[in-house]
Amino acid sequence: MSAAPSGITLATLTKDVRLEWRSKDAINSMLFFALLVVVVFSFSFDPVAEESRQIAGGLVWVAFLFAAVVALNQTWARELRNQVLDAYRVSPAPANSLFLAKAMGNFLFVGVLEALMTPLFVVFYKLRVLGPAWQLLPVAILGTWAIVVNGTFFAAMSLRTRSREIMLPLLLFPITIPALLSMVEATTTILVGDPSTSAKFWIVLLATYDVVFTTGCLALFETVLHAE
Amino acid sequence: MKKAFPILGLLTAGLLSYALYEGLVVAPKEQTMGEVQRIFYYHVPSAWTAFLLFFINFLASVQYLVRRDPKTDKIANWVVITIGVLTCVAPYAIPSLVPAGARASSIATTGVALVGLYFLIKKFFSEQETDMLALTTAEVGVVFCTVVLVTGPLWARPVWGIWWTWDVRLTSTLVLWLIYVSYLVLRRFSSSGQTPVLAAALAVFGALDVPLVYFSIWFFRTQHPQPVIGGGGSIDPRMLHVLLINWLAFLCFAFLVCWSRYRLERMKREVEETQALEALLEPRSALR
Amino acid sequence: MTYLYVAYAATWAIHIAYLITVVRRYSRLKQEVEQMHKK
Amino acid sequence: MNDPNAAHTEAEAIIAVANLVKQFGRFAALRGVSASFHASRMYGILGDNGAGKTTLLRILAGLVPPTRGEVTILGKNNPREVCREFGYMAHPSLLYDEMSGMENLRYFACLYGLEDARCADIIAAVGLDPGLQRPVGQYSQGMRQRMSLARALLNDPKILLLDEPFSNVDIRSAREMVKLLARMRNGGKTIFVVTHQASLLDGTADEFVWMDSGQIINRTPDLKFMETA
Repeated sequence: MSAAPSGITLATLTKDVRLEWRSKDAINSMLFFALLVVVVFSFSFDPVAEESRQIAGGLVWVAFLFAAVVALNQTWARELRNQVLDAYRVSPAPANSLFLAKAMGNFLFVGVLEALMTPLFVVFYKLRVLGPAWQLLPVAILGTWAIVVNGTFFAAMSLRTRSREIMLPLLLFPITIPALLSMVEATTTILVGDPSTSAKFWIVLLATYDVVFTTGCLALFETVLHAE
Repeated sequence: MKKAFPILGLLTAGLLSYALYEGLVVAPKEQTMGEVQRIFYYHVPSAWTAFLLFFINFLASVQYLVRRDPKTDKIANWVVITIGVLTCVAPYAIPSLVPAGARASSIATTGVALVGLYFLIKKFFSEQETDMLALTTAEVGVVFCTVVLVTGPLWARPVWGIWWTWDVRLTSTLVLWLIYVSYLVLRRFSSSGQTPVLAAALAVFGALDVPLVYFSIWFFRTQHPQPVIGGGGSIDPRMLHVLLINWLAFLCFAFLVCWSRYRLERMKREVEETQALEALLEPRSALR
Repeated sequence: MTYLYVAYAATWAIHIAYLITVVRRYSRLKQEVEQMHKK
Repeated sequence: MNDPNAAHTEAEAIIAVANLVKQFGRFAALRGVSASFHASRMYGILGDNGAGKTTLLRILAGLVPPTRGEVTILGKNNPREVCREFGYMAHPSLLYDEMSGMENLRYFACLYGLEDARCADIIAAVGLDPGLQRPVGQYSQGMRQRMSLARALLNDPKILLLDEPFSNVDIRSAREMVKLLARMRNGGKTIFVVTHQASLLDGTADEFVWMDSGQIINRTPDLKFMETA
């Protein structure tokens, strides 16, 4: 009888978070990278307040996407260093527990990055939300999960390819286009606050995207993990 | 069997030239757009052929993943049958489900086509061959998709003065093209022996993504209306007739290209197989 | 008007280019098979 | 959990491999290996680099699918189904460098659903101090090998697959590890040791399996074969 899968997921997650907290090198470099992305974006786009509200949605999410990709590339770094993945693969622990733990770990990690980047964006672009601000929360959560769940899956997939770092964005970006479009459009609609349009459709689409791809990942991760 | 290929080749060439003649001369001139509207007879058939090829790729990839284990294979059979039955029954039982343009019968036929195609592939292709079929249809599909993405702007430019419009169909084709190019890139870069499994998983993901791409861009368009390629609504029956001829011609052409690419792939794998066997037999003196 | 012919020509240019790559891969494979038979 | 192999008498082979072939592209790592192995035996697997020792071990552990051939372990033909009974040790330590030995084992114990007390006993059994707080990354190579061995022994597996467990370990600790493995073998475990230091196992291992360029060329009870090779 192996431990309950959720127990394993929790143990793996706490292990990852503890290691992340202990070494902190990855998180610091990532935070600095996120800051750089925001500043570079702010230099290249410096619109008047009204215009910035139109394009801020796109800027914010593209910046988050790039920061997330760099973080996702590190997902399996620790497992590869001493081939610890083999120890996990030999054990009776289910593959999906590992996947969920890694995805949630990434979700927290990217969430922290976003939490840092958002205030900077608000400051640099003098943003004020005109529409229903509370809707931004579901958009952020569903959107980040959409990037992270596929990112973790494709990071595991690109372990088996030659040029690993470039492979992940190549696989991730085309598949994430509908989610990215939904996030950007929802955020822009909320920022602009035009009463005639509502972000509800986009939030529903994001939710469907998350459900479809989370099930897809859980169904196929075992095959990809053991595809040596 | 060997001589069937050149005969089919000639037939297809004849059909293609006939279709070209129909498209350029016989078909009536469109009032508003004039001659340039004839690009329609290459643009739309290429798109339909590309979607069909990607659909076959999806079915072949699902089969490759499913047939590895007899249990999941049986489950998949039943799932496909239920989907087929549903698409036949649902539009008649719940008329509201049928979207505006489509008729209930067309949904039913696609349902039957899905089930038929799935079991056709299952019968004719062994497990390893489905992987080859998936690669072939993906590659030829990308070629047809490139054609669509080239003829699209060439059509939009004279009619609306812009090279690219974020039209629902054109943009979906672009995203589809990106997904399947990343599929081909994964196949080339993957160094592990399990490349087919990874590629099949990505193909399934890509196919799951298609409806989401379509709906997201469709809603995006309703908020920012833009000119629509090929115009919606009904078209002149004579034009439809020419369109179908062209599509038939392109289907035959696609079939031939797929067939030759498939033979190339099979030959490549046979060569690799024999080289592997040779490596198996002669002792490895190199390492002494 | 020329866009029409450019579009048709482009279509066939793409198809023929792809067919050429297929044929080239095919001949390279043929040579490899010959070498193997000779060995 | 009924123990499927309780009925296995000592005579019956618990691992059987039939014309196993593994090819990485054109490189043939295994060229048709057929063998059977019995319970509570220690097998020394010897051979040059590239003889296919590691590949054979990874196939037995279920980490690598064979290109052709059959693997039957404890009555099942898919190693994944009996992975609870495996202990696997490889060249790399398979441990997290930033965590201490105890933390590593506690995490792996959770994967197998074992309590923490087990970890302390195992660490003591391999002759290390359970209370050591230093991260594994700062261990000496010998200590890291012992901790990796502890991880492999954690779930009290029936089958131990050890890939070069003594590499750059000092003689004294290597001998101790051999004694520990001997005790485990007498306790009923089947142990495979891939090594280049065959002399360490002389007199302890029941059988030596000689491999060369992907095939088993000989199986001898002792190291006599070495002189003639």
